[in-house]
Amino acid sequence: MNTLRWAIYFFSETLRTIKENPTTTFITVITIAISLTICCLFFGVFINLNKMLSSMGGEIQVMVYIKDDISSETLQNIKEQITNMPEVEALEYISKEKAFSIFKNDLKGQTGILEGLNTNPLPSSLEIRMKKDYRNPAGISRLVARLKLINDIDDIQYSKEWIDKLFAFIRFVEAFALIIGSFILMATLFIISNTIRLTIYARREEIEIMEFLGATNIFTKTPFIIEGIIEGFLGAILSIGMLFIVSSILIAKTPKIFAPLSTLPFPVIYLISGIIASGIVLGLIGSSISLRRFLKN
Amino acid sequence: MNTLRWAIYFFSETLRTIKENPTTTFITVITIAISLTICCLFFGVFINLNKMLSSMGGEIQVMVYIKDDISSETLQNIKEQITNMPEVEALEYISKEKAFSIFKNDLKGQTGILEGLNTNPLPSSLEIRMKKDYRNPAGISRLVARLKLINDIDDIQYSKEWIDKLFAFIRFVEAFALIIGSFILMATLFIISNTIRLTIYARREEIEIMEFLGATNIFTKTPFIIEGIIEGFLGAILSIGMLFIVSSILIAKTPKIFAPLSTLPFPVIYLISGIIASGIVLGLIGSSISLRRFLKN
Amino acid sequence: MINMFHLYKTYEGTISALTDITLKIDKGEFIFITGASGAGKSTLLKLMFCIERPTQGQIIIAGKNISRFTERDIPLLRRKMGFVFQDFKLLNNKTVFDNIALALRITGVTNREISKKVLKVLTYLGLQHRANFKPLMLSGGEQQRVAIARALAKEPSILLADEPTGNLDPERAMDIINLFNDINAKGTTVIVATHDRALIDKFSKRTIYLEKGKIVN
Amino acid sequence: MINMFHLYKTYEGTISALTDITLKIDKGEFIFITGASGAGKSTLLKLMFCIERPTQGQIIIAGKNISRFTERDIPLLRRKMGFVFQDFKLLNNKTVFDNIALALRITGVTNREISKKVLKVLTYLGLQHRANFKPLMLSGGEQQRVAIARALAKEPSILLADEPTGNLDPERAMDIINLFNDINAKGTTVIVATHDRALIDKFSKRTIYLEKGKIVN
Ligand SMILES: Nc1ncnc2c1ncn2[C@@H]1O[C@H](COP(=O)(O)OP(=O)(O)OP(=O)(O)O)[C@@H](O)[C@H]1O
Ligand SMILES: Nc1ncnc2c1ncn2[C@@H]1O[C@H](COP(=O)(O)OP(=O)(O)OP(=O)(O)O)[C@@H](O)[C@H]1O
Ligand SMILES: [Mg+2]
Ligand SMILES: [Mg+2]
Repeated sequence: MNTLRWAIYFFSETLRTIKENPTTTFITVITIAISLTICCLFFGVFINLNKMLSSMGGEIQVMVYIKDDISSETLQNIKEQITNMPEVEALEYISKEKAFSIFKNDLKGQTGILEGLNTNPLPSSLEIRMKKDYRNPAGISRLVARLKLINDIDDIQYSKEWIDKLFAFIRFVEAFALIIGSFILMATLFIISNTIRLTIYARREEIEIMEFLGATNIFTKTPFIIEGIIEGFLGAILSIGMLFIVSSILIAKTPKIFAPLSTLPFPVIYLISGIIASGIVLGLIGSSISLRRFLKN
Repeated sequence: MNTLRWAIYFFSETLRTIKENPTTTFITVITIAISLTICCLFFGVFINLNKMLSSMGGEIQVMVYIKDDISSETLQNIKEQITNMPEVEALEYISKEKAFSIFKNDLKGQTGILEGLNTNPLPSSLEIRMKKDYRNPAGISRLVARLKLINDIDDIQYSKEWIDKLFAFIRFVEAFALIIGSFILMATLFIISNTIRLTIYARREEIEIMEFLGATNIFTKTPFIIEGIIEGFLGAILSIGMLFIVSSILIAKTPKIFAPLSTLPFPVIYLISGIIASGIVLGLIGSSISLRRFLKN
Repeated sequence: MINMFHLYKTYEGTISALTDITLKIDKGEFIFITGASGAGKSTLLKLMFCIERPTQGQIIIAGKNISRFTERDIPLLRRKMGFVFQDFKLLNNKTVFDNIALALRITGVTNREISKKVLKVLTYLGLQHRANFKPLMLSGGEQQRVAIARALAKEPSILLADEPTGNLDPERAMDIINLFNDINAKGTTVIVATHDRALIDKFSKRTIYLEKGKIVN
Repeated sequence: MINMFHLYKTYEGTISALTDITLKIDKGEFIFITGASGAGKSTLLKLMFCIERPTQGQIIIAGKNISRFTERDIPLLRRKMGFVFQDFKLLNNKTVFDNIALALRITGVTNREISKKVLKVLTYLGLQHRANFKPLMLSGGEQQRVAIARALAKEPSILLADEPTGNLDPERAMDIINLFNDINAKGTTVIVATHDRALIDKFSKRTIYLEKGKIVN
């Protein structure tokens, strides 16, 4: 009963101050919305970029060229050995004939070069698709080391240079995002808590008078904290709106091929609840930090 | 004389209020610094990315294959015609022999394929490097149209698909930067002007009293505007410091191959003066906008 | 009720506002404190209300040594006391009604009782018609009466009033002191700092004269 | 000097503060305005200072119809007038000296003259030793005297004082009115709103009685 009375009091008190200070409330809400939006855009783009880059790891191909003069049993044996390796997801056999027709196709117009060629000089091969978790320089090295132990293999080919470059780039993007991302996060926290602090600063007299009337700290604080939470909540809602607008403009402007760069990295419901939770927490922390400066304990 | 007296008064007045309100000054300066830094980081990364992508346009190659049976005069004629085209920067002649040795080199180990080949089936060719301004889909189309009018040309080859993709990506990045960039710019303006507005709001009584003492608007306003300018200036200086720290961390973490992504896109001196100018302008605009709300005209 | 022993208050280390004040105020007493501007009247009241802390000496209120109070003990003390501030200290963004209601709510009065008590005290002070005004819409004397109403509403056991009639006409000033007399008769200890010699003469109560921070007689 | 014709002031459309005030104040006059709390004294002074605008009627000051003043005309009017606010309106982040100096600087006095004038007026009011204090470090009466000092420092041709002695002891109050008398003798028109019957009786000046917004006699 008593708690309910207080809850009603604090809530109506908060709504009253919001109604009385529409400008400062508006400023705080928009500041929270903007900060959250910038954070989300940054991390959204980063996550998508990283995903796209990682998916390029799917193009990693390891080719195993097989000696010409082996029996079909030996071939079967080799296939089994490779399939059982932990790094291997799938295996495709490319026969001498298939290899030759692919080669012819690649040369296209300039078939003149094949005139007078009467034997097929190309070896048969096995094309290995790796499991996702191993698609990185270390995983490839281990796979290649294993493959080298197999007899009757002529050569192993994979684009080492390209893989090293791709992973260096992924690592670079991650470091980049970590540095700029932590800067943006800190900036967001700072700007939100200080906006709230300035609005409380403008009402410091009110806090002093409440103290003179015998109010405990908790009594004085609570409406400000509820206000911070409400502002955080409203800011989050607004931020979701902003993100929706910005991302629909982005999606509209994105050519199909780059679509993965501007889609939502998470299910919408997680995103929305995540943003609302962050808004509320930011409003709560922002107002609590600020109040400490104006209350004696 | 009179002007000097006023200048001294306004300046000492401003310094006094800064000294008296260290917290709000500090908050405003840091907010300006953070906002400027985020803007600069964003546009810095965007400009570098765009530069890098555009430089990939340098890999655009247009190959002109020449008929086998032409005189050296005709060849000379063709070369001149092409060199005179506005889109062309440089031209390299690749003879039949050179083409064949390149082809052999490309095949590497699998030279078996060339066994029994006794004539050189490859045509001679001209490799065209385009001028920077024309390295885009439209420029290439025009160049190709021109080339097609030349006699004694066998074929024209260029990687249309790759070029279209690259330029679609560049256009995408530009649109992306435009959308997010204008959002960040607006956000920066909003946050800075509102931080200043809240600090002025906390001192609204002071403005009222000045009016009651017969102060003109300009008299009341000037110290606030000077304060805004000084805060903008200090924020800019701090922002340069932040950018220096963030970018040196970035540069340290950047592998050599991606170095262009984290270098300064402009000469340092332009960058510094640009940031300082923006800081001052933002402080000026921020305080002027805010004051209008608290002064009657 | 209130005992002060050898109380000193020095502001900023050098500005001596009170010097060696020893004073005993009994439960249910009515006391005037007077003296020239700057004599230390407000400082003395502020010390009793824990707004300022004594530089030296002890204050015992209702058996508790408030000189040793921590920040946590202060709210409880203040809820039992009413204070009429010389500069009113009203909340400018709340109506007259809400200003008074807030003081009651802090002391834990229920909503129903709050309206009853607020209206009663506003009627006493002739301010019923101003209940929904905000302080900045009131005249100086009306603001002062709201400040008095707020202090009286919570029926304090000690009332401290700092120059409560400075903005009131003589008739109203007399009414206020009569009101204080009434609640004093019901047991409230009343301490009024005032310049108004007419009031002091009229009500012949115990009067403390301050001069440059010292009690004189 | 000041002419008011059929002046009405209604706040918020319904709260009638002044009704049909017609009043002529000659150059060099000394006038008391009195009346109960809420009678409209402050409103009348505020109208002369353009803090409030009349709902109806005209005010002519020094030949100018200030009821028609735009925001741009007001500063010049105010620089020639001194106003002692009932709630002082001092700048809390400036020292006493700077508060008074600011009022002079606004009227265009040079730095050298400013120090001289400020120190002179502070001495008159017994506040030399408080020159470097900020208002919140002063007693109520000291703040009131700073407000008076600020209004006097610029040697206005009209002085409007709203309850200038409410926080002062009778001796100091008398001193203040004597001071006003002196500057009045030098030509300043003085208009004082006050409750203090002792002062009105002592100085037997022309006195305007307000009752519920109307002039009575
Ligand atoms: N801004 C305002 N809005 C609404 N009503 C107002 C406003 N200012 C004054 N009033 C009302 O107008 C009436 C006259 O106020 P005014 O301040 O002129 O009285 P006063 O004679 O100065 O009284 P006091 O002696 O108490 O200072 C009062 O009833 C007051 O409530
Ligand atoms: N916070 C403060 N810091 C420094 N000095 C102060 C402070 N508060 C009061 N003083 C000084 O202490 C002295 C006593 O002040 P106090 O307010 O107690 O006087 P008072 O008797 O109430 O006077 P008044 O009748 O003018 O209100 C004054 O000289 C004043 O300047
Ligand atoms: Mg006092
Ligand atoms: Mg008044």
